[in-house]
Parts: sequence; C-alpha cells; structure tokens
Amino acid sequence: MPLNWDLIWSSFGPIVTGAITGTIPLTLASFVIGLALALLVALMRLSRNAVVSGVARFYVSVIRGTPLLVQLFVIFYGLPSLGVKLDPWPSAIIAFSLNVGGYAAEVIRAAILSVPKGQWEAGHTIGMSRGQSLRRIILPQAARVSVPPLSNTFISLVKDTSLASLILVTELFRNAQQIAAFSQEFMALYLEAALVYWVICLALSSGQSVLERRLDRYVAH
Amino acid sequence: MPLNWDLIWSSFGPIVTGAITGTIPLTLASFVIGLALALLVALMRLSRNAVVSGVARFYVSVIRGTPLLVQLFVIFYGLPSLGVKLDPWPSAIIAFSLNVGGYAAEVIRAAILSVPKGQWEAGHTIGMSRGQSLRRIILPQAARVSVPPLSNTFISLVKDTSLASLILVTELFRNAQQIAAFSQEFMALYLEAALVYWVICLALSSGQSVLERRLDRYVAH
Amino acid sequence: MSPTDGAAHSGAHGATSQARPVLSVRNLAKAFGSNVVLRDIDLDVRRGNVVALIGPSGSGKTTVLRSLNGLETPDAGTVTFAGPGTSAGPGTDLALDFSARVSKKEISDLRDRSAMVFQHYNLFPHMTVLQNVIEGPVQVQKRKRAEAVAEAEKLLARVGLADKRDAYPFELSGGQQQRVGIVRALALKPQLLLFDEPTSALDPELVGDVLAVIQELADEGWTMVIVTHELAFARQVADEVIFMDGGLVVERGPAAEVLRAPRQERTRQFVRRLLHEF
Amino acid sequence: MSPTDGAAHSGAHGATSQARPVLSVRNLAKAFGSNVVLRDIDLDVRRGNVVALIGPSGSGKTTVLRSLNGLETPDAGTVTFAGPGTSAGPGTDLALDFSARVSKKEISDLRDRSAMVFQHYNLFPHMTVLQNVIEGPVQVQKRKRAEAVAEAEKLLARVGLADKRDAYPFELSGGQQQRVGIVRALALKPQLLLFDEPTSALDPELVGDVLAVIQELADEGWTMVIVTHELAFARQVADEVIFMDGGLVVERGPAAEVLRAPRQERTRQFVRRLLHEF
Amino acid sequence: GGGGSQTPAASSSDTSLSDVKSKGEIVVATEGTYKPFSFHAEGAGDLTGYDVEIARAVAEKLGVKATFQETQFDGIFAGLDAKRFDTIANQISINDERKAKYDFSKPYTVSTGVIVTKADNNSITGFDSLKGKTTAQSLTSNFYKMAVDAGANVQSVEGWAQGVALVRQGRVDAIVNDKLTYLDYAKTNPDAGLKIAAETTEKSESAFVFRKGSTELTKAVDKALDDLRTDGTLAKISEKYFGTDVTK
Ligand SMILES: Nc1ncnc2c1ncn2[C@@H]1O[C@H](COP(=O)(O)OP(=O)(O)OP(=O)(O)O)[C@@H](O)[C@H]1O
Ligand SMILES: Nc1ncnc2c1ncn2[C@@H]1O[C@H](COP(=O)(O)OP(=O)(O)OP(=O)(O)O)[C@@H](O)[C@H]1O
Ligand SMILES: [Mg+2]
Ligand SMILES: [Mg+2]
Repeated sequence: MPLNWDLIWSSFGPIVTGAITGTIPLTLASFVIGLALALLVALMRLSRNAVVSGVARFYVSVIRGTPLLVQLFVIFYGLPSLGVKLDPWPSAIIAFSLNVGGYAAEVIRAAILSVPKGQWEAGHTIGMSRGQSLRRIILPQAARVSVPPLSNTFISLVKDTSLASLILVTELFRNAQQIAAFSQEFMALYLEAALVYWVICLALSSGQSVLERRLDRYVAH
Repeated sequence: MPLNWDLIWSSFGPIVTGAITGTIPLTLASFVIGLALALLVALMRLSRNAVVSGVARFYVSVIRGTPLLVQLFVIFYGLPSLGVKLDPWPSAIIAFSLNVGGYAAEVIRAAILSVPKGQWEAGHTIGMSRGQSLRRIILPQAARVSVPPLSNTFISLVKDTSLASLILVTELFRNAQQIAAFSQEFMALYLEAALVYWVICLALSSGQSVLERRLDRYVAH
Repeated sequence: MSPTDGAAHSGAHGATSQARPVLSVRNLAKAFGSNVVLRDIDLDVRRGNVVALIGPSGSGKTTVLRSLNGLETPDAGTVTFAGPGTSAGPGTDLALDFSARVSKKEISDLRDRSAMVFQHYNLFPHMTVLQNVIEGPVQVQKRKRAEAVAEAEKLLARVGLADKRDAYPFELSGGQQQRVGIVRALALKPQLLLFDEPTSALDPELVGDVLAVIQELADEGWTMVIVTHELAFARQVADEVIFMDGGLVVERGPAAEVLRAPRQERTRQFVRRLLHEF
Repeated sequence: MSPTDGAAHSGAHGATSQARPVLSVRNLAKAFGSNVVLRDIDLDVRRGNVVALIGPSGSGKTTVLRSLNGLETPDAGTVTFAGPGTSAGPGTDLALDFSARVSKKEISDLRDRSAMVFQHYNLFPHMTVLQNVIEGPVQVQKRKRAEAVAEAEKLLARVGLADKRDAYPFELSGGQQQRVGIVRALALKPQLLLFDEPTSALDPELVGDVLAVIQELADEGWTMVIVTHELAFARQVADEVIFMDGGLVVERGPAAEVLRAPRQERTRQFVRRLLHEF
Repeated sequence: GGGGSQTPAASSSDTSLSDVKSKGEIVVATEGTYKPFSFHAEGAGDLTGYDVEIARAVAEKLGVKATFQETQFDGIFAGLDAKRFDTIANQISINDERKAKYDFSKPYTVSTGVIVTKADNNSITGFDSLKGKTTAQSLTSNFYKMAVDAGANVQSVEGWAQGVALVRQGRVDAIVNDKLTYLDYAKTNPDAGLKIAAETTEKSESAFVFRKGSTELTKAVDKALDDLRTDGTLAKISEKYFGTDVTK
C-alpha cells in the first residue's frame, strides 16, 4: 500500500483532536453512566419479583439484539416525533449509556453471582441487611471479577463511538473521514485512525492492569 | 413516529432474504473458522515460549484495539496493492474470522485457565501427554464455561456482519439501506432491520440455553 | 473476653441456676420442597451452657443453626430468646412463631441475638483482619470506631493474633482464619454463639488451637451451640449433647452419657463409625 | 483386585524377601525459587510394602509424591524403579537422574510406573464413573475397550460401586468419589500406588469406608506410599513410617516404633498435636 | 417579509419561513465528505464546497445565517423529517419518489451522469453495454438507479473514493456517477488511468429539499436562487469549482 506520508503526518492533528474532544469524553461519560445503569439492571434481573426481572431481561435482550446504529437513530431521529428533541451530545451519551447498560448488566450480574453465598451469610450473621451486605461485602468482591469483562465492554465502546458522527457528533473517525473525502486517500486515513484507536486501547489495557493489581491485593497470587 | 406500513410489509421479503443469504451464512462461517483460530491463539498465549505468546498477544491487541471497519478495508481495499486480491465473500469471512479469533481467544484462554490444575494432573497421572489431557480432559470442561461469553461474541458478530456491505457483500442491513435510500424511509427500514436482528438473536439465545443445559448435565444443579 | 451480660455463671459443666433458658425452641420444622429436613425439633439452652449437636451428614444440624440465626426460615415452630438482647436489640423477650408470617424486622432482631462461626470461616477477603472484626460493631451496631478497634484488638490478642491485625485473610492459615471468625462473632456481643463444624475444614494439626479457643470461651461462660464431629472435644466442652438423625432428635443428655453409653442403637452406630473402626 | 505382577508376597506386615526394592530414591532435592522444599530425601519401597509419610504441613510430603509421579521435576537426585514396568512401560529398570536433564519421554515412563490418588479426588467431572476408570487403559495404554470395561466393572464391584457405573461424579458422596479415584489408579496396573491424604477432604463418617479399601489393597500385596494424618490407620497399615519436617526425613522405622515411641522430639511434638490435646 | 422582497403573508399552517426568520438561521444538512460539493478545506479546515457556498448565498438573501449540520447520508432525510434541519444541500437530485414525499426548490445544478471505466476498457460504450457488467455505486446518488435500470450488476460502496478504487483495481467494470464528481477527481488525480466511457443524454437536476408543505420557505428560496442567478453569484460559484456554469 503506497501511503501518502505527508498527508498522514498533517492529519494527525485533527484526528487526535477528534479523539480528545469527541471520542474520549463521549466514551468516559457513557461508560460511567452506563455502569450505574448496568448495576441497577443487574439487581433488577436478580430480583425475585418476576415483573421486575422480566423488564430487565427485556431491556437487555433488546439492547443486545439490535444494532447500536439503530439505537442511535431512534433516539436522535425518532424521538422528536414523540416531542423529545435532544441535542447531539445528550443523544449520543444516552444511546451509548443505554448500550453499555445492557451489556455490562450481564457482566455485573454474573460477578455478583460469582461471590460465594457464604459471603452474603457472613454479612447477615453480623446483622447486615441485604442492601448493606450488597454494598459493603458483595460489590467490592464482584468488582474484582468484573474488571476484565468490563474492560472489554469499555474497549468496544471506544470504537463504537465512531457511530456518533451519524448523529452530528464530531469525533476521531469523523475527522479521518473528512480528510479522506478531501484527499480521496481513505485507506491511509483509516489506517491512521485505527492506529490512534489502538493507542487509546493500549492505554486502557495498561490502566486495566493497574486496576486489576490493586483489586487483587487481597487474594493469594 | 408515523410509519409507512405498506413499505415495511413489502420490504420484509428482501430483508429476510438478506438475512438468509448474507447475514446468517457469513456469521456462521466466520464464527466456526474464528473459533478454531481462537483456540490456536489461546494455546499460543498460554505457551511458555515468550515469542509465541508475544505474537499471540500482539494479534489479540491489534484485533481488539482497532475498528472492525478498518480491518475489513485493509483486507479488501488494502491487500490488492500487495498483490492479494480477494473477492468480497472470502474477504469478509477472513476479516470476521480474524476478528472473532481475537475476541474469542481471550475467552477460551480464560476458560482453559478456569479448569482446576488438578484436572491436568489427573490426566498426567493416568499417563496422558499435555495434548491428550488438553483434548480429552480440559477442553470439554472449558467448553462449558465459555458458552456464555462466546455467545456474546456470536451475537455481536451477527450485527457486525452489516459492515460487510462496505466490501460489497449483500446482507440484511444493506438491503434495508437500499430500500431506505430509494424511499427515503430510513427510520422505518432501520427499525425493521433491527427487529429481524433481534429475532435472530433471540433464536441464538434459546440455542445457547439448550447448549448450556446439555453441557451442564454433569454438574450439580 | 467474657459474655457480655457480665453475669456470674455457675461454670461450664454444672447445671445453671437460672430457671428460664436463654434460648428455647419448640416444634421447629422445615422442608426443602418435598425433602423434610427438620421435624419437630425442641431445644433449650441455658445461660452459660454449651450444647453440642452431633449426627450423620444430612441429619439437619446445619439447618437448625441456620434457623436460629435467621439464615433459613423454618416452616413452623417457635424460637424464643429470653430477656433483653445484649446489643442494640429490643429490650425484652424475642419470640418468633414461624407458623405465622414473620416480618423482615423480626428476622433482623433474631439475627442480632446470635452470631455464627462458619465451617469455611467466610471471612471477608477484601478486608483486613481488623476490618473484618469491626465491620459489625461499626457498620451495623453503630458503635464508635475507636472503641470498636480497641475491643477488637483486645479480642485478637486474646486468640494470639494481635500481630495479624492488618493482614488479609489469604495471608493466614486456616486455623488463624477460623480464630478471626470467632473473634468477629464475639465482637458482636451476641447472647448466643453458634458454631457449625468450626474445625472440619482445618488441617489436622491446626484443629487443636481452634478447639482450645472454644474451650476457653466455654470456661468463661459464653452460651454456645456447637455442631461438631470431634467427639472427644464434645465430651469435654459440652453440658448437653444432642444426637440428630433424619431431622429428628434421637437422643439427648449429658455428654458423658450420650457419647459413652448411648441408649439408642442409631447413636451407637454413629459413634462407632466416627471412630472409623474399618 | 491384586497387584498386577501377580507374584506371591509375604503379607502386608512382614519384611519382604526380595533384595531389590521396587522403588529406590536417593538424594532427592527440590526448591521452589528460594524456598528449599526437599533436601536429600532417600526412600526405598519393597514390593508389597506400604510406606506411610507423615509430617507437618509444608514439610514436603506432597512434593515427594508428586516427584515420584512426574508431576514435579526435582532439581537433583535419582529415582529408580526396578524390573519391567507392569503396563506398557519399558522392559527393564527405569533410572532417572534429575541432576542431569531428563527428557519428556523419561518423565512419561516415570508416570507409567505409578498412579496417584489425590486428596480432592480429581475425578473427571464430565465423564461417568466407568469412563473415568477406563480412560487411562483405553486412551493411554491402548487396551481393548471391552476388556477395560470388564475389568473396570470388576474393580468397581470390589469397592461397592457396581451400581454407580453410569453416575457422574457430582452424583456421588465424597467417599464414593474417592473410591472411584482409587479404582481409576488401580485400573492402570501401576507398580506403585501413591495416596496423598486420601481421606482428609472427606466427611468424618465417610473416612472409614475409604480407609477400609486401602487396608484391603495393602493386604492383597499392592505396593503403596501413603501420605496421611490418620495415625491410627498408619500404625495399622504401614510397614514403615517416615516422618518428614522442613524437607528432611527426621525419623523412619517400623510403624509401631515411630508412632508409639518416637525417638525425635519433633516427631513426639507432631504426634501430640495431631491428637490435639488442647 | 424581509430582504426587501414582497412575499405573501404566510398561511396559518405553513410557518416554515417565519420559523427560519425568527430563528435568524436556516439549518442546512450536508454530508461534509462529498467533494467538491460539501467537504472540508484541506480535509480538516472549514466546511466548504459548491453546495455549501450556494446555501450560504441563499441564506444571505433570506437575511438569515446558514447553520450547517454534517451527518451521514443515512441520517439526512430522517433528520429533515425530525425537523432537525430546515433543508438539505447535498446534490440531492430531483426524482419522482422524492417529489412524492418532499418539496424541492428550483434546481441549482444541472449535470449529466457518466460511466467511468479504466482508460483501456473498450467494452463499455454506452448505457446499453452496461448490461451484465459490474458497477460500483454509492446509495446516495440516483445514479444507482440508472445503473440498475441499465441492467448492470450493481455493488454498493461507501462513497466515490471506494468506487473509484474498485475500478482502478479492476474489481468492477465501471462506476456511474455525476460528471462533476468525476471531473473534480480527474483534476486532482490526472494519472488515475480512467476515462469517461459514456455520458447520459438525460440531465439530472439537484436542488434544495424541504419537508412537504414548506411552501413559503420553498418559495423564498426559489426567489433567492433567481436573484443569485440574476446577479451572477451562482455562475461565479460554479466557475470557481468546475470552471464552467453548471447551474442551468
Ligand atoms: N438450601 C437447600 N436446599 C435444598 N435442600 C437443602 C438445602 N440445605 C440443606 N438441604 C438438605 O437438608 C438436609 C439437611 O441438611 P443439613 O445441611 O442441615 O445437614 P447437616 O446435618 O448439617 O449435614 P452435614 O453434616 O453434611 O453438614 C440435607 O438433605 C440437605 O440436602
Ligand atoms: N507449586 C509450588 N510453587 C511454590 N511453592 C510450592 C509449590 N508447591 C509446594 N510449594 C511449597 O513447598 C513446601 C512443601 O509443600 P508440600 O505441599 O510438599 O507440603 P506437604 O507436606 O504436602 O504439606 P500439607 O500437609 O499441607 O499438604 C511448602 O512450603 C509449599 O508452600
Ligand atoms: Mg452441616
Ligand atoms: Mg500435602
């Protein structure tokens, strides 16, 4: 592949800017909100109330069973006909958070279930309520188990945010596409965008390692 | 959202056809090949040889760290400049298999590691080699653990195959887009496509349940 | 380290002088689906007494303990704790009738009366030894942290673990973990201590240390129910031994009688099997 | 169910008449990193003899067994098995010198000489009882399936598990699982059986059954090395008892001597602790 | 009315023009990745292009500001439906399907379709020889339909750049597209080895698109286009991008 190095060099600026002003904040905001939502949904799925757990199951099924592109589309272009007109950024954050919520809910649910039942019982025997046991005993342990799968969700999210350009949010990949459209050098620009994504993911992976080491300090090695 | 029901009704044909002739075979072929690749990569990552495990780690990192779109583009539009010119279907199957290979490798690696060390030792004590123990003792048990995360990969793949339309493979989403472009009814058609994806994913989920029940027959309930 | 009510007691082996037992269980029954696990269990434990529960696997011993600690909800029967709870519990008797619906509040009150020591310790792996011990007093009983720490340190020193204060459970041997488990229970100052096979997950050499600690607690007058397979220990520490089989109390009486000269054939068989005369 | 070489033997407790031991270990040494686990271990096991290995936790007992079975590679020392291997092994002596590099083939040959029974059974959970037992004979020793099945059924009947042939391990009690573990080892017809605390994960009541099976194997003349904490059992079954501590053999001799009247203070201490006189 | 023109008072149901006026801006949807019609100067600079400049000029005539929203083609009509945009400036060609759903202004581009092949390909000489040949089209253009009607085996691609890449790699026989797009490409890639194999006789016309019933706004834009044509602005913009007047 003969690459146009001048073009690649000069387009680093816009692409990295797109990452910093678009991709990264969008990813972070959606991930944080999505995690909170996922915890809620995971607890709903674990509820003994069939309606509550049914609602949660349906939500997870729809989110995981339909394309993210369509989810974005519905929130940005579909909701206005129901009188809800959100700006691009709020729409994007809502859509990606809902998406993370669906995927991460299953991870968190599995992590909660992976904590031995004896831990709940130990919480109860010292007088804790279900909520207290969950908060102080179960979730801190579930956190450890769920870091690797959640970081997968995180890394997928980084790349998925490129879809936000469909709803007018400017980010890394959109900037690469713009330059590609001007220069007709789409291969070079896409490779360059991929490189920047890769660097972001490498940074995330090393962050994951640090976090895992921190959370692993209380288990035998 | 006022929907054009006539259009939706008449477009079911092409969309379902796209699913049957494009989405589903592409997904199945890529998943099977990708799993075989993933097993190989997982074993490489578990190798004590630093070069072998380093190569595997690099592969996984690149696959997971870069957008699937770019991977498809490199294989279809990029490789010809190195003299490798593949047709759309082979390109798509290679790209998606490589992608599944990267994601599933981590799942399989974790599943292999989750089988207690005592199982390897029991294999050895009855005289088995590493390969024999792996094949007859470890992998059958790892299979059980890896079904839920692999079915996640599978479900993601179903929707990811829509990207194949960018390298000239006609599938479900492409057919929906075409009809949408002619009728300008993007919202209706995208919702319809989402519904078909959802049905496919629901079918997969129930297949997953059956498989899990089968594999769980030898554990306490 | 003494029973929290601080009352004098008549020693581990004598009959206590108090008329009303601390714990009184009547007609306790429990089934899991169609599997009837407890039928009509009666149990009285007097203050300062030690009751040993023995019996074959599946006989329902664990289910009895779990019912007393509110970890299992029986289908029928009554559980009564006498007098004011020792910690933040209510001021008077606590009487639960499981034949009727019991509320969450009642289960919670029941839990406050006793504390369980588990076979597999069930320490909180993400907390240090000290944090494990003060978690209940501080988070549940809302006691002052400094006070809880001081007390925890005293208790830890008492079981020989003063220097392990800041260790994580995984850094301890099984016997050390179980001693922390005991201290965690003691720190709650419950009316009743429940032990479910506290030494059966331990390396044989580590069993002695834990049994010694339990023996000391008995000598100090703590009220306890202990499920154990260590017959020699039961004989030495228990005021009363109860032998269960198939969800029924088959035989009960002073330790020496039940263990040395069982009246029932089933008890005799069980004792013989435990000494595994193969 | 008898040792596969079928030779007559002089009984479990008598000294054997054969001059050369089946297994001969000299100067075995092993360190994990800087942690020296075995230093200079010598061991001889004669045909039909039973050696019991006792000692505190971490003394290296398991490491010795694992080294004999090729699950651990020692740093130095020699392991010699006398005569032709009983199964598909080589026709003559097998002598490994761990001071030099040993090949994969040698490790594999070593494994064929012995079979291990694990503390936690380590049955294959995805295979039925029968499949567990015939896996080695059929897949590794390439024996005829029908023949292997017939033999497996005989062995299972022998340990009272004929009717569990098609059960999965999770459907068995611990004692039953361990008996399957023993049968799986026997089916390989090894020269030497290795037991690593075969009863310490069992419910106390289930210990007796498993010990009875091992006792029978000893009576039939199988050659065995057993790591155990059941001192009464060791006294009864073993021809020789070896007491290890800190990676060294501290004391060895006839069971009666070492266990009743240990010469070394460390041995005395250990025996006392095991009886946990708290 | 504004801009000095004498527009009839808006009917009570059609507030399309008054809305724009009261906002002080007209929201224009465009792809931003469609050279030379809608793109970023030097790739990363300001949004510019033929359609963009014309939209700006029209807005100025209307006395409002042109605010551009860049989206992918998928979202352009959905966004117009959802009232996120007032109009689209993205070389939307007028056809019957679209006219049934939307209002169009007067055309501001008149162009022809061309079949582009490799320079050494002599097998394609006109639309009738496309039958059985493979062409690469993007969904955005109505040249897609033209190729289908001609009996070609049509492959959809992401855009012009990918389509051209396929022709140059010899993986498709031709690409049918706007002559203007090709001319711009040929200008920057003179040695691409491509040629125009045939040209349509039929003209295709592109215009601004509005929601149905935006009669007032459409009329005002038509008026603005007329004025721009009269004062030579349209021709000037066209000359700048194409060296010729493509506005009629
Ligand atoms: N959560 C549960 N669900 C269903 N059955 C249960 C449950 N817990 C216990 N059982 C059943 O109740 C019976 C009594 O169990 P329990 O644990 O009380 O016996 P145990 O006397 O403590 O035995 P062990 O000595 O093995 O601990 C057993 O048959 C057991 O299978
Ligand atoms: N794989 C390993 N890596 C590092 N250290 C090990 C390993 N296996 C054993 N050790 C160490 O070797 C020493 C001896 O262990 P070993 O298991 O042989 O003792 P043991 O006598 O069997 O004890 P136990 O009665 O607890 O089973 C211990 O200090 C242990 O921590
Ligand atoms: Mg129990
Ligand atoms: Mg050991």
